[in-house]
Amino acid sequence: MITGKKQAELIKEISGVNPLKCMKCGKCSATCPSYNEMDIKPHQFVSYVLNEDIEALMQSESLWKCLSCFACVERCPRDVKPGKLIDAARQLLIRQRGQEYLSPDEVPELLDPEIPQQLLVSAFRRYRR
Amino acid sequence: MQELIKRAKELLADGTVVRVLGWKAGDLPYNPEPAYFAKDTDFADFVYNGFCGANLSKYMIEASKMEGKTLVFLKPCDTYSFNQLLKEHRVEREKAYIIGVGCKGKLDIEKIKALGIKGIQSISGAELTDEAETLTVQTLYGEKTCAYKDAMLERCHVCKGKEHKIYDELLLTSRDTTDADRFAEVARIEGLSPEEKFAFFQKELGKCIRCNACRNVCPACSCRKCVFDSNKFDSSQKANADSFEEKMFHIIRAFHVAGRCTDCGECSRVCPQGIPLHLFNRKFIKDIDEFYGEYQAGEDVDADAPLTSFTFEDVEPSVVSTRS
Amino acid sequence: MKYSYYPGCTLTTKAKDLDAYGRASAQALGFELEEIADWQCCGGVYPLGSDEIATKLSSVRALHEAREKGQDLVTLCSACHHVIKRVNDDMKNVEDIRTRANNYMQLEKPYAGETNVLHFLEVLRDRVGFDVLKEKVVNPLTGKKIGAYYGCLLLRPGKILAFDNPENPAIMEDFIRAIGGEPVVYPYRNECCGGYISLKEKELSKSMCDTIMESASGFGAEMLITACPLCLYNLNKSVEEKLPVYYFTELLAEALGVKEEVDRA
Amino acid sequence: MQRIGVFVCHCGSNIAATVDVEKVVEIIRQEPGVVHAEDYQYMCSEVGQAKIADAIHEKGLTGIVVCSCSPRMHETTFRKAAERAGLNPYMVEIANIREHCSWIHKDVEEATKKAVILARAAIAKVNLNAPLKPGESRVTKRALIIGGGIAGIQTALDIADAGYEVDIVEKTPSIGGRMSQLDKTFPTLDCSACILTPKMVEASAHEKITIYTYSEVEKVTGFVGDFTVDIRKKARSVDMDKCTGCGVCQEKCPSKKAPSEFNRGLSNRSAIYTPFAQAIPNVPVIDREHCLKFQKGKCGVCAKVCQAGAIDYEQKDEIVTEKYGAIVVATGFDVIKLDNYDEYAYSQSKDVITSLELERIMNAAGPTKGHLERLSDGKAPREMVFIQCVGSRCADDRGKSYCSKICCMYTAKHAMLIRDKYPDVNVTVFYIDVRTPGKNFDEFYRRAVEDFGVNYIKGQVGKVAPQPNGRLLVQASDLLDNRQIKMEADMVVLAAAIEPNPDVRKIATMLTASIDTNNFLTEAHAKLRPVESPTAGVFLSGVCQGPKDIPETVAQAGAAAVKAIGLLAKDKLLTNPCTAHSDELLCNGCSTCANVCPYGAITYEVRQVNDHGIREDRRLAVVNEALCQGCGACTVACPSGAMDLKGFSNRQILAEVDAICQ
Amino acid sequence: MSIETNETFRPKIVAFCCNWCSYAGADLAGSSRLSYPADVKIIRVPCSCRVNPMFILRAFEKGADGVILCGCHPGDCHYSTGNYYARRRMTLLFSMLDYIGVENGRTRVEWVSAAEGVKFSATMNEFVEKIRSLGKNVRLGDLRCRS
Repeated sequence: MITGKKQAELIKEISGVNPLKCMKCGKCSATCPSYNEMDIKPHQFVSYVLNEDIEALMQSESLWKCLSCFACVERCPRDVKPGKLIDAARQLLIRQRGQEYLSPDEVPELLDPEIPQQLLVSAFRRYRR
Repeated sequence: MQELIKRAKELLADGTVVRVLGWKAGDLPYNPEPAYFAKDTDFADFVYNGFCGANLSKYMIEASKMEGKTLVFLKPCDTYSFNQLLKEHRVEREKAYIIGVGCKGKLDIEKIKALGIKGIQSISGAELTDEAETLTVQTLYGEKTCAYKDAMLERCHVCKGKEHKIYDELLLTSRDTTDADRFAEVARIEGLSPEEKFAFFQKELGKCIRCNACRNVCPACSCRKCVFDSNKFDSSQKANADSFEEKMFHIIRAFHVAGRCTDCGECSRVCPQGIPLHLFNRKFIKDIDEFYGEYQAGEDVDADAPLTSFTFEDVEPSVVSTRS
Repeated sequence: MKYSYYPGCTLTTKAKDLDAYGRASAQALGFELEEIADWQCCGGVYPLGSDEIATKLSSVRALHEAREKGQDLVTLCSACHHVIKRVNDDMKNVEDIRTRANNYMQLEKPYAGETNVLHFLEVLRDRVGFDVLKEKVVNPLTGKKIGAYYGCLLLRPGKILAFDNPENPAIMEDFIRAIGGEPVVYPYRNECCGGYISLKEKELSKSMCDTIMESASGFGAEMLITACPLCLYNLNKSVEEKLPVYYFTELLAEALGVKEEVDRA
Repeated sequence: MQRIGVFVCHCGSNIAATVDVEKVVEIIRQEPGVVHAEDYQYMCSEVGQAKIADAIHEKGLTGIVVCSCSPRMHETTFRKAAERAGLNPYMVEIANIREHCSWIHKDVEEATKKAVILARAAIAKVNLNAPLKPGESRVTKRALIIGGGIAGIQTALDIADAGYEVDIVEKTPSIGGRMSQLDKTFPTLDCSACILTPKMVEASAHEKITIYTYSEVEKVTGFVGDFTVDIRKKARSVDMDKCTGCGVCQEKCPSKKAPSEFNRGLSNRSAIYTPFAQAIPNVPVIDREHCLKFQKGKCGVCAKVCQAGAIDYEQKDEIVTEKYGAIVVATGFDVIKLDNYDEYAYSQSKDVITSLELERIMNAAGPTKGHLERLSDGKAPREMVFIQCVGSRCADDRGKSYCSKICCMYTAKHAMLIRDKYPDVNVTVFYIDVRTPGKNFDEFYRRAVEDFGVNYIKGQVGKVAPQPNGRLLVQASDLLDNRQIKMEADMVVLAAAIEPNPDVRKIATMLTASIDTNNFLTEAHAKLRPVESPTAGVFLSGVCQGPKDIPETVAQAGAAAVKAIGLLAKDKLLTNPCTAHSDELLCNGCSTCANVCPYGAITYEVRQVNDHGIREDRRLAVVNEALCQGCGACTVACPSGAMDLKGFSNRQILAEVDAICQ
Repeated sequence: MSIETNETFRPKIVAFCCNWCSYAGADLAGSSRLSYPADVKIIRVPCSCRVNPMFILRAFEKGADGVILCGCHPGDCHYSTGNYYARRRMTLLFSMLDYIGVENGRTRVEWVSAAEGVKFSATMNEFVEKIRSLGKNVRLGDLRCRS
């Protein structure tokens, strides 16, 4: 059993983010285009990691709503890069349990004739190991 | 040579100068030495040929203290040293009448000997009026020849150029003798492993007999009193100072002339043990060029010296361990 | 002038236009795009995890090949550009990634970020020059009000991509001016279109694209240009205020008078 | 050989708990030259000092080593004790066995060994010490204030009231500074001009104060008590003595397109101008860049209309050289450029403004005559948004790492004033934290919320997007309600970070005063000497030292004045005797040392020397001991080792090296 | 235990600290009780520019195993420019030592402000560790390289 503490360490390591730098200004959440889709909001990610409450984080829908648009990374005044934290949590989940967000069986029904390869490739990178 | 004598005599005669600083023949055909000439008759043994490697700039420190002007013959590389001394207020420009003499590369007798030419009686082909392509050597064992180039001092292969940096008039023409990379040997050593480097310098410096020839000939080592001869750095026991001096002499000397050394190569030329002392000075020059931009001591009297200037963005000393 | 060229997966299939117009325009402008041999897909998104190596290798291979040829590496697709530029930055500045990637690759001379990665637009701006481009335009798009859509990948993170001011970019506007059009600046040109999320959350990306479209048309744009096949796809799915969306290379080819040639071929 | 006494301090248990002090005494007693060694509980106490004095008298000590705390703590104490007992104070050396030994080591044996070595090094050094005598330098009883804002004015008034001459050098055409640009001041809402103008008038009328406006400090030489300063009086093109300040020239000037600095570029001014109506001096300046006469060669209207004949197109910059005993830096601040914050659309929309710009808009003498209106279309706003911490508290290189300190309060002030004057305007403030430490400050902020209905939302704004309808879409987060907000506003006001005036770098270099990474001037001690620069004779007033509001600035200005007065009240100063000196027999006269001296303390003279019987004229380095600060750069540059430093001589340092490496 | 201590190599390390920043930084390390090995002995100099390369060579000749020079950060020198000269001098000296085959880890320059007690202590710990890993200084004792 991996403890929350260990998981938090892993997330910090994978993301290269120091959550202690956060001053809780909320600019990430202000700037996030997926904000309304997220159950845990971008600015809260830092607290979850600091509180070592990684289980909740990994159950979060937010992992799959982040667009990696880097708006929060670009605008963060404290150089915390919440987007990287989210991605690290997502990776931790995929790596540890093979819990993919997308299964190959689902793909055909999602397709339409115009879908660019890039979309499939990106989605696979994000949603699966 | 005759032009030099003629011009020197004219300048003495019209009172422009009161003495001439040049070279006179030595006891062997290849060891002329610096000398003063004041009367017409003195010029009988005046020479200027391929063996006149000696840099006369440093003698101008003493000459600057004498009455009247001194005529001094300076080769292109010597003028860098003169300029450097001028920058350091060690010589007086008004006390010198500088004739920039041409140079076709100076010769290294050790190299001739190393070519297997022994028992030397006389050497021809080393005059500046000669083509300076071939040397003809009369020896006890008959006539031998060698290419002029093969007998040249190391420093002439990496000559700074045939331009005189300071002069009142020019006589004779020079030849460009550069055919090697000045920093090649330094770069080679830099590429060695620490053990190899240490072994190399151990072998070379192990030969040192502390004769001080390098220090005495060096135009940058012009201190009235060398730090090694003063008690300013002693800790009151002379014995300790001696051992410190013994052990650190060449590094400290190189550091003391860093940024001031013109790379005239006299230290290596005069070393009786054949230690390539210029490799220390050139290492500093190479580093200075790389770290702080190209700098040639003695080129420009008004330029800021690298160790008495700085930029805010200078590299940190840790560069030594991080550079590849 | 020759550049190494990395087309990427989509430009050889769904976004052939973007590629073909780009190559034809390059020729007209006097530079050549030399497709690198055996390129592999960049993966579409940059792997953020600092411990991921395998997903970065395809980029390193492309970068390495360009270095061996002594050429800059040009990309057209925003996503490839983003991924390759960031991997290059890692190889240059992140010792851990550099060491591990090189250990894996076993190259003769380790790769350490020597290659210059340029987006086609950067070539136009910094190498060709927009003033030179302007002179070579034969069919200026006079009077066309064009909104540039940058999206996220070209601009962010601003420090690494060093492409343009990430919050107030100008390169595409300058491009539009150079081909004779009239740029329309609107605030949502650097907000996200939804990216890969459109695979599963179609409504979300639609609403984002609607905002972008509304903003652009509200400021008077008659069409949008983009450099990214995915942006194009998503924007075309927008329902409200639908404006036509083009690859910037298509308009470039048109302005340079080489579009028909391509279309015929 | 010296007769050395060694005194080992227990410092209560601070030292004695880790260093076996008795053992140290026992070992050190055996060292050559040591004729006395003892330990005591507190060497710095009366009793401890008396022990030193007694030993000096009884044992005829010529050198003292105190093994105790850092010399930065008590070196002066022990030197004074030695001096009272008749020994030259510079015959005392400290071995730092507390900060550098007992406090950082745990093992008693190890710490004791190290203490012995440190004591030996100090003994080795003191063996080579020589008595030193501080020199004296005179004090010029005149102060220079750089910067004519409220800080500079207040310092000048306080020094002048104490009876000393003061010169103020101000870069712009008028004194007054940032405060003159403000409309009202917190927390009392007085009109800024109403409280500042009387001070400006008082300064200009004060018989001890000379004001150089439109002038800059060009060069500073010298040292505490005796600075020589070149002041460049830029050409005003108007004769100060003749001008009556009637203002006709400004009215008639045909070139009216120059951006007004005073109004932050929000309005234009004429080429000949006084920055604002209450300017002091009330003498205009011709801005040559915008003047038709200077640019095109024709016009000359101002000269024609000036009845006093004060216009002088030929006027040149003038350099005034003055001597000063003290210099006070009061260069103030500016707001940062917002180039790095394009997500807030500052450069894209005229309706996104900084708080200082709003200050001008609200001011009756401002670009809109005090009416709150949008600069894009002149319409009255209905919805106003304030964004806090723009460029403050940043960890990246886009902004500043520090809190600008004044923004919370001025934003509360703005919000309150707007709600008061325009009750139908909604005001929303997006904040990260509201920081109001100050007398009546939090009450002030609460009034904005409770009495004036200002809507405070905790959460930063992510983007300001101009809309096709001309309004501004503000996208922010409300952290307490956990929601994202998108609201339309008519004006957005950015609380941009403040930064030290960029000129301060140049001035600090001239003064050899240090500045921190944010360009704030460093104080001599962060807590105990907050208004002094580490450079003797240089004092700090106002925001040049760190963010401050007006009451703090005025308080600090007074404190800086007191420190300056304390200096000016002295007739003589003692100088540091640890200065460089050159051995004339070793000196080559090569000028290398002079090239590295930051104080210009080394000059050369030709002098006759007697070198072991040889008399000759030599060029020799001469150190001006009053200028030399004792850094030692010259000693290493000197190729012959002629240059040495008293108190830290080559032989002394080598002796320490030897003792440590023994 | 005592046998082990005897066998452990205890290097001699000289630290030159400028009076204004680094010496104060060392004081702060002390008052903050941030420990570092007793192998380090500090010599106070007015400024990093007071340190003559000869002092460093002398320390090595006398048996030091490592020498570190600490000064104010560039831009913060009390004498405004001293550390800039020191930086050039030390760069060239260290490069020369490296050139003749001396381990370059034995010399170091670090800028430590009066506020950086933590950095001072960390630097000293690191430096001592480095010197311990390099072992006893052999090559620098005699730069004639006559070993």
